[in-house]
Amino acid sequence: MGVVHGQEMVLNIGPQHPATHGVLRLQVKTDGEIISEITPYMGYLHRCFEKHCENVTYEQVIPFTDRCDYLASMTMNFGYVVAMEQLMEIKVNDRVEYIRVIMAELQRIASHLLGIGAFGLDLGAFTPFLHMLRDRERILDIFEMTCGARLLYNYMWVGGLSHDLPTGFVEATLNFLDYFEPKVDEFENLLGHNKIFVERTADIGTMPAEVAISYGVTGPNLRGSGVKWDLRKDDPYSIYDRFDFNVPVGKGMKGTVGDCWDRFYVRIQEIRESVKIVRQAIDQLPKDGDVHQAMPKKIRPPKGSIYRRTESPRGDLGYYIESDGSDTPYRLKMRSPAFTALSVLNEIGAGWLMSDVLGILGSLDIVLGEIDR
Amino acid sequence: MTVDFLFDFLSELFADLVGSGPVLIISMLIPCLMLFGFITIYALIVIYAELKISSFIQDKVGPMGQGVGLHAGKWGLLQPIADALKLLLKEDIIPSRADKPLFILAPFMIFIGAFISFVALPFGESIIIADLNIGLFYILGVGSIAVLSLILAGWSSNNKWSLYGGMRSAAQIVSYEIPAGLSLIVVIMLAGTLNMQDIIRYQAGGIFSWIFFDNPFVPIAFVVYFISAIAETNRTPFDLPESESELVAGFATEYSGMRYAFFFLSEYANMFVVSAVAAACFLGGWHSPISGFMDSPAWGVFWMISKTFFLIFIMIWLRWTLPRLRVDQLMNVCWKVFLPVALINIFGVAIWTVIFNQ
Amino acid sequence: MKRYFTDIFESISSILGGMGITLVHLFRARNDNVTLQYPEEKWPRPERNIGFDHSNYNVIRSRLHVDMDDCIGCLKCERACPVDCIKIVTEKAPARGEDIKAIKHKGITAKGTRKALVVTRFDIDMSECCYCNLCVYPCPEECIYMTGGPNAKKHPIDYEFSEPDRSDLIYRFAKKGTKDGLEKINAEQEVGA
Amino acid sequence: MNEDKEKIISEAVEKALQGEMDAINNIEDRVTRSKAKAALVKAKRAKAVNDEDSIKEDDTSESKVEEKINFNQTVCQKISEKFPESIDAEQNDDWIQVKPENWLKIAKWLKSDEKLYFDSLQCNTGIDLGEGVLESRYNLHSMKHLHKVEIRIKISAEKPDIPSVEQVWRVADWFERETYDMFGINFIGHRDLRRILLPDDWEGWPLRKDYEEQETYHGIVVPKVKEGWE
Repeated sequence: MGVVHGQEMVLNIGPQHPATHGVLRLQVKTDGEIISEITPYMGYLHRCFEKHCENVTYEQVIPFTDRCDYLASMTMNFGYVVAMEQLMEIKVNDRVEYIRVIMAELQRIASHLLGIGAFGLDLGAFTPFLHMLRDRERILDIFEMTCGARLLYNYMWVGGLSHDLPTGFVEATLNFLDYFEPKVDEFENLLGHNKIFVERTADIGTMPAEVAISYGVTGPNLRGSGVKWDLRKDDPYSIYDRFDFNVPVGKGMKGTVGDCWDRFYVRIQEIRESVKIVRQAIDQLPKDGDVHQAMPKKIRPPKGSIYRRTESPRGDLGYYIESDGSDTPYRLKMRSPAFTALSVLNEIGAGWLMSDVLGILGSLDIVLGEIDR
Repeated sequence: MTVDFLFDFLSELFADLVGSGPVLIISMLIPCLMLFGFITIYALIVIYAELKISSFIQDKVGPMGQGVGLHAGKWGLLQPIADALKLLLKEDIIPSRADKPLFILAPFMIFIGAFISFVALPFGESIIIADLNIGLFYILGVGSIAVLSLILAGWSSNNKWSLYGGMRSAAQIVSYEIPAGLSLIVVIMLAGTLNMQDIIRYQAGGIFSWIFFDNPFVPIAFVVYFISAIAETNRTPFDLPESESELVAGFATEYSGMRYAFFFLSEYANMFVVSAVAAACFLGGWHSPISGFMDSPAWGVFWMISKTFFLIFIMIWLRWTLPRLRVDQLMNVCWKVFLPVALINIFGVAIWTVIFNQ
Repeated sequence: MKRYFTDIFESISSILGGMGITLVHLFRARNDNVTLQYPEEKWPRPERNIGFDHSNYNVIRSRLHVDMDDCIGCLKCERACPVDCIKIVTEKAPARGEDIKAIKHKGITAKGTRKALVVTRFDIDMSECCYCNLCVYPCPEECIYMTGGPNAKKHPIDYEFSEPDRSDLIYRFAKKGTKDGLEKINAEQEVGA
Repeated sequence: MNEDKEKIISEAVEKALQGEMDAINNIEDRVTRSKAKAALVKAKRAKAVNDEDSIKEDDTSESKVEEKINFNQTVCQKISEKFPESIDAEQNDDWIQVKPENWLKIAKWLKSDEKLYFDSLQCNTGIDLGEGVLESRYNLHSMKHLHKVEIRIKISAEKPDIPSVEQVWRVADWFERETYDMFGINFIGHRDLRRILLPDDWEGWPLRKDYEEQETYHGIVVPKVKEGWE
């Protein structure tokens, strides 16, 4: 921390703190309320994901990818599975692709709901958090219906899915979407346009576009700064090119481009886009097609390496898989979007007040499981 | 129920037996014990109300007494009692490096601050413990003891978070007393006295004779008073001293068990005091809205309590809707918005009464 | 100066708007409610507000259960488990496919395969199990499964199996006394032969 | 007031499209400059999209793979002309093997060169290739031209030194700290090189193939002990 001036106080926003979204220690130099320097300390939730992956076979890696970003584990599976299928040149049939897109987009809605809710909670608004959890509960019911689990699914396998959709899935999802659509506008009015919320988030923690790109920030945080970069459109994978949805970008409606409010509003619009995608995917869902059809009996990818990125709710989720021909990965590196989002905290957070720094941390929407792996 | 009424009554019975000293003590002790009983019952009711209202607002159902064996009673009615018992039985930890005497003193001081301001609250025609002729001034003066105890709690627990909480609460409560006081001056200008009972008697007659409807400036004064009263009791959107998501629990971080219960209890007691003052000064105290209907002294208590509970409901309702203000915005709102509005209000009421010389 | 008044007006209108929304929720708390009154309403969720019947789940995640009569000791589930929480020890059966009354060993499984091995130890450490369901797929006899859901007929759902002591969470499915019973039989055979 | 701001932005973007970037850089007000930058990125992408449409007639998949290969070769030739003997092993189509010596200069050039403009380092992976050879792989990507390349640097395990590119891409700061934490590759010139995920006083580099975990850490037994199981 270097030398501490007379009136400055070193404060540990410690591993056990209500606003750190997990186990993260922010060592902070404050002078009264104004925070001059933030040094994040991580590693409290390090479970040696990459070392584990070197000792388990390719099918057994999937439950581990679930546990990295436990709020969006469907998209974590999706990223790993897309990377593996590109490495092994497997082509899955359309039904599997559509089910995967439906599941990934529902998971994006659920993860954004919790991200926005926790952001509101950091600023003191309790009720929106619980309203959003109530709607997230409905999405978890839909996941539970298909793969039995509510948080860590192990549903998408290399070459297909573990289970086909149960009867009544399409009606349940359509009921949910019809019920959910008006609720998003309610969130926007209850939280988004509330003057105190705007006062607490507009013009705070602004992240200019070059800083975001140079710090490798991706996802809603980058789009909040005005850069139109969404992997589903710019580096398309799976069948995202069959759906028309637009990529919301921060326009600085309530302050400058790239402030906390923009990141919040980009996430709200992304929820609406995901709802549109799920609707289109459901009515184009092919009835026939076996979900186990393209699954190899024994997964032995050819020797070689691949780096594949997919769009997780927090940004570019990259898998670097190096295989040496055997059935266990030689090296598996997961590029975590929240890891780079946290690295920008000191750059955009220094100089603000204590309550703002926690607001900025909330607006970056980080998950410590993914950062510490 | 004033102290002197009780004193005369008792001195007739026992005058010959014992000197007038003990009788005076007894006649003071009995209302205080009754007051203490009232506060505990009120606290249980308002904790239950906050529990249920917040759950319904958040689309939850709150404790419903499900489960076997010892549970929270039908519709969760036993939950407040369970909370109180838990706080009583919980171990009282005093941090080793804390400033022990101050640490122990702080919760009592905040409770005393809240408790003694009940004395001047008018509950009914003659139901008031001490009918002081400077009632309103006394309540405002006593209300500021809470500031001292919050700073004391913040400083003595020797913890950075509570230091933050203590400093923030000092700045907040002291600066919000000014707009509260200024907006009460409007009431004093109209009623002409500081005595709480006379202020209420001034508002006799139906709903339109209340001070609230006296002239167009008073509703603004009511809103300013009500919001700064919320700030004084550290309720959202001004609950910065013990904001959960930033300062862990602000000044109350190191407190547990019975001491924490005192902070909790005094926050609710303060809430009752400020809404009772608002009800008495602006909403006609124990007068019923329709002059003839249910206006007897007994019913007066009902009107007074129901108006106060209505204002408490609004405070609870606000708490579960709004996010929290930042410290500098808090100060900004107080000094740049409430103060000018309160001053203009006084000016406006003065001109209005001169022109229409009621 | 204008901004000062717009600020005040905006804050009043947005606060009143927000309070309006919460008031509506205050009186309609029941119908959007998702909380589960635990002991009365148990998971899997009653179809109160999701609109599907949980008996037509096609998979469920709860405690693992093994029907020992069908287990042929092929160790496929032990290899499939990512966290190695299954431990199986098998012995060669004296005669292929015959029942052995002494240790209640059934020779033929429900699917009609004749067993060549006697499973003397089949332990699953439920405190380590990560509920990923990977062990259920490779089993040829479908004897290892998660209780409830689609296989509720075989075994009702059971997820309330918490224990004060961690080692009590190790479920031993092998029948009592198989190990020493088998040794006694082998010993008799040597004596006999 | 913001009509003329729109005007400044639009003609700055026109000038920048013809290639001279300082039209945007000399807008002094920070907000309009970042808006201009965003508009430029959008304009570039729009231009890039309609370029692709023009060449979309031939089937994309086949041309994409072959276009990726010769793109790799072009980048490799550019590097070898600029920095004579920095290309390490033989040339192949997936990645570019670079010698560690002047990697920092190559990185700066890759970022600043107009046609390449690799402005974002996507991912840095450390890997232990066995027999004491470590490798650090960089996946670079250009937000402007939407092309990407993978650069690998081989080093020996005894002297694992690679110049740090932390000044070039700020994201490399934490990526390199993690690779150091897991593989022990020390990045020369890194301003704050210490362990990021593991406790600071942890011995050994976990992801190396020859790593055995230490017995106790501050008195806590590290390997897993489970009674009643074996």
